[in-house]
Amino acid sequence: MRAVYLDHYAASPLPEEVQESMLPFLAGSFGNPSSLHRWGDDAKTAVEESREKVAALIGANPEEIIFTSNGTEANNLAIKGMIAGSRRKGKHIVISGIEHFSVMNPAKSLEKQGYDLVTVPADEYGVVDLDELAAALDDETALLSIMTANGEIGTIQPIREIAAIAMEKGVPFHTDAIAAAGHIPIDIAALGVQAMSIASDGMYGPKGAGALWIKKGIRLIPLLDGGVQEGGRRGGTENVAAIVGMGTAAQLARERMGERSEYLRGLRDALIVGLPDRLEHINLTGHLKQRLPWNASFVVEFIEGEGMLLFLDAQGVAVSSGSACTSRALKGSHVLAACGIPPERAQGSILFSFGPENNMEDVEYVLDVFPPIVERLRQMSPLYAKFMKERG
Amino acid sequence: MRAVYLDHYAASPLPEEVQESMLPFLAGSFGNPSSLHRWGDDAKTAVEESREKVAALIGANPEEIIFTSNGTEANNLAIKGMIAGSRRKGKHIVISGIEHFSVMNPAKSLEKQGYDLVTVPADEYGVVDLDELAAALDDETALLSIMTANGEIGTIQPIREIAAIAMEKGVPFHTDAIAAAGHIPIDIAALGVQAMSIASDGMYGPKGAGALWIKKGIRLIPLLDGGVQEGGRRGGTENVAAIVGMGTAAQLARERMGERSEYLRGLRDALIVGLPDRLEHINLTGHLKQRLPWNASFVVEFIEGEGMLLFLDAQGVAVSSGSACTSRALKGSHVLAACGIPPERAQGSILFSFGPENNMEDVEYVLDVFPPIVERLRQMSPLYAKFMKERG
Amino acid sequence: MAIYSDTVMEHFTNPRNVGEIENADGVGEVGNPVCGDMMTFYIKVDDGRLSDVKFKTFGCGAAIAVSSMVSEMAKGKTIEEALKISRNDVAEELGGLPTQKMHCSNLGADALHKAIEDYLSKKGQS
Amino acid sequence: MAIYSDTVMEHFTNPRNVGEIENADGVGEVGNPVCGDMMTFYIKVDDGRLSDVKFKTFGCGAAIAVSSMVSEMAKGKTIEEALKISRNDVAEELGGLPTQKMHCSNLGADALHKAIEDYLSKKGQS
Ligand SMILES: Cc1ncc(COP(=O)(O)O)c(C=O)c1O
Ligand SMILES: Cc1ncc(COP(=O)(O)O)c(C=O)c1O
Repeated sequence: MRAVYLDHYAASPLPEEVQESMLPFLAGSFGNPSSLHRWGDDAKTAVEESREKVAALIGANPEEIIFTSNGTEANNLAIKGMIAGSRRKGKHIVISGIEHFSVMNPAKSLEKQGYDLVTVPADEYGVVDLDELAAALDDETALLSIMTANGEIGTIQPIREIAAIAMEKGVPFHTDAIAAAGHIPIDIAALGVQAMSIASDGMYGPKGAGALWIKKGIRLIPLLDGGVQEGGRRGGTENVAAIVGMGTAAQLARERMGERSEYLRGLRDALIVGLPDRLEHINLTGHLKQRLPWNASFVVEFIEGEGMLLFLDAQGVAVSSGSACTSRALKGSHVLAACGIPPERAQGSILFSFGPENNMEDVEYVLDVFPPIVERLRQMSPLYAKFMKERG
Repeated sequence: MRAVYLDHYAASPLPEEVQESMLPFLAGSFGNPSSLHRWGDDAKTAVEESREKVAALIGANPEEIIFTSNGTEANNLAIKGMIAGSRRKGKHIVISGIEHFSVMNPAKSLEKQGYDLVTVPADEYGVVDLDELAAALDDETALLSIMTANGEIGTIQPIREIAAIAMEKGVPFHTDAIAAAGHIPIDIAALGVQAMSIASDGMYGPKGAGALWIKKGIRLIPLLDGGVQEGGRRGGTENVAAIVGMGTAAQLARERMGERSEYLRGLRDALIVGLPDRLEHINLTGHLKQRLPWNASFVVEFIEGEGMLLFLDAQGVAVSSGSACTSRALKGSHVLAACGIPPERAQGSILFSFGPENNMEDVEYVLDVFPPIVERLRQMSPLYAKFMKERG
Repeated sequence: MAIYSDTVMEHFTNPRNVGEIENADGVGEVGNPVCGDMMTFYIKVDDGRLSDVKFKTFGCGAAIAVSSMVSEMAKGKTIEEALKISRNDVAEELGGLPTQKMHCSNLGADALHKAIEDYLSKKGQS
Repeated sequence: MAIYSDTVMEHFTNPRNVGEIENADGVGEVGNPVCGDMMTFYIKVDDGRLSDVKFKTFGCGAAIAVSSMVSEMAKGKTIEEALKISRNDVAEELGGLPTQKMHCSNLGADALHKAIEDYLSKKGQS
């Protein structure tokens, strides 16, 4: 049976170059970057070279990069650390309704501690409402955090415009670029943001590394207190192998971004056009144009996500869904809800996320096997039966 | 030139078995444990198997293990998370003067937030004073954290006695077992502690994984808010490869602990006996008997640590030091200070930390090359000149 | 999928008794698509026995497997026997269900009982 | 060690002018073992020139290399020239020093100047 992996949003195979670059640091070059001897030197040099590569991807100064263990840690460090370090008098935190849990939940934790959390809505395409955003920002605002792009629905936000509004109101602006970095060009200077989270596994790098870029001069209270690693802003022995892998991934992303995204867009569009051609009552989620190149997300009416995943898995196809039943927390996607998709329709969420090793045959395979699965589940669905009866 | 790596306290080469167990998760088995398909299943199964192995090492229930990114994160999660979750009315945190920065600094952060930090002294061998400890604990105490063993000086604490005192006073007790786990037998039930930090790289596992064991029923507020990974107690994509490596390392530690520690003790004792035989004015630090099997730490009088490290590096020997000049924070070891070693003597700190790939020839090599280095540095030292003059 | 037993997967993949019964003697509907699971059971009763049972289900793999299992367990049983089928019986027959699926997706027995109640109340009225 | 330039390593490994001068014309001591670095400089002065310079140093690699470099730079210079040797000159001659070492370990010029002051004050007295 064909194996078609279309869940790159959750995890991706590592390019050969990334794997190769990591292996020495699991074998002979096992040193601790803090050590004063040749083993330490090797590790330290590798970490600093990786820092330069990661910085280069977003146009940052390497000294302003803090390595973390993943994207969630970068977001927690940004939200909690910038708030704790803030010299602003206000106690408002402003985020959007489509943020990832790793931004939303730290903000909610702060809310429990007495901060005010203001959530700006998005439109049906997942684009944050700029008027509401501007209205939400004032002297009381200690931090604004809006993601660069949402991985679930693919929508890319107008970060530059948002940064301009934040700048005008004098509000520090953090953006979660974890789903975007490595896939669309990002230049922190041109964007005008003050902090940005990125993650290794979001750009074909290994799990176990993430980074927060934070502009010099912005105060940050560490989350992991300990040694003086990362300039005292993140204690603990560095995961050298993962950091090196992230550096290689960042370099490959810089070199191949144009080519990769053109290729992925081709596959993605074939699915975005092909599926509604073969299936009724299936709708694209997110924005059609302002969209991550690898993302093809839909809601399929009258059925639920887990059933689709199980039947697709049986056919060798791996995808994900934002339905309540597929989430371990048993809650439907708050992102789809923020786009105004009613809960019963959000149950039919399905996300095909492409990667460089996919090809057009994978798309054709999905176009072949997926419609019968939907038909089959609809044949079992009382909602579909009702709909058909009503339609007559 | 011979390469003699004696800095296992900072980092260790990975046993073949550990490397081998990790490689599949950097290649084909790249899935995300949260995903509902075969790639996700493989990753999830691997993480859960590793959790069982790690739990088995300390006699814990796998459900009570929370994977983190390193030891520092485990300690931060324990200290900050247990305090934030505590239902006790008191606001005192009690630690010892020889704790690692990753316990001491979180406690100091809490002090800035209004908690009272009480630091219990240790004796000249680095053993925590049990009378002072008992006196420090009362109804005001929200948390006690005392390390199982100190890696810098090797001293193993009487954790069982400490736990009994804590139990009597009704104080929750966390122990940082990062330097000890995998090297000496640990059984949480027999010890009577409520939480324990361990780290992968402390026991010949890869960097990038640590774990907090916390007894069921003890409330813990997460540090990394995000998804529902680790039962909602630590968000973010799991570093599957590192977690798997930690599991293998834990299993090897269980199987080989007796054999390894006997072997390491032999090497260590040869150095502990041999160096003072060949050098005057060199003193062992820490406890002679209640001591980690791999640790041989000294202070060498009249000279400073970095010079020793540089000359040893030139001879292929890698070690570490607790001197001010060798620390990136430019502060002398607080551990040596807590043992009553005056700062000018602590500058001569040197730590030889052994690992399974060392052998007796390594010890002999050090016994050959180290004394001339000390002599040479002493010839340059104005302190030594003064001492010799005064001695006449 | 590793979260499910082989029996669950088998019933999910080849569910028995999917469909509707025209002019059913009883119909029972439970759940709600907003929560993620919804089941409709149809029964035919002859001589106090469930001569036919069919269902339609919207929901996860567990919900579909549960419906299929319940329909099989109920078919041919007397009304009294069928009313005794409990959620736990179903989970057991399926070789266990993941804990988090026990409550939201294990509604099959409820839907069956509702269909029987519907039948009984209709019978009472006539 | 990667933190040091080749010149620093060379001076650390083969320091020039280590030792004491018996009946030195000037002695200067700076630093303190508690802080980690301590240097003693000895000078011999002939015709207003430093005809000999020696030192003893307790401290890190940088401190030893700095001492060695200062002793070499100072030897043969006039007192006025030697007084002009600055911390920065020394760091520059060494091909740079790590930032964190600039302040605590770069005391060589100070020790030299102190030795010269000692010589000048002794001379003034005699
Ligand atoms: C006792 C102890 N605690 C904590 C740590 C910190 O561990 P890590 O550097 O993995 O974060 C160490 C590191 O050696 C340690 O020895
Ligand atoms: C936008 C965004 N933020 C944060 C995260 C969390 O990253 P991680 O799972 O590496 O912690 C993700 C993960 O996919 C993401 O897409």
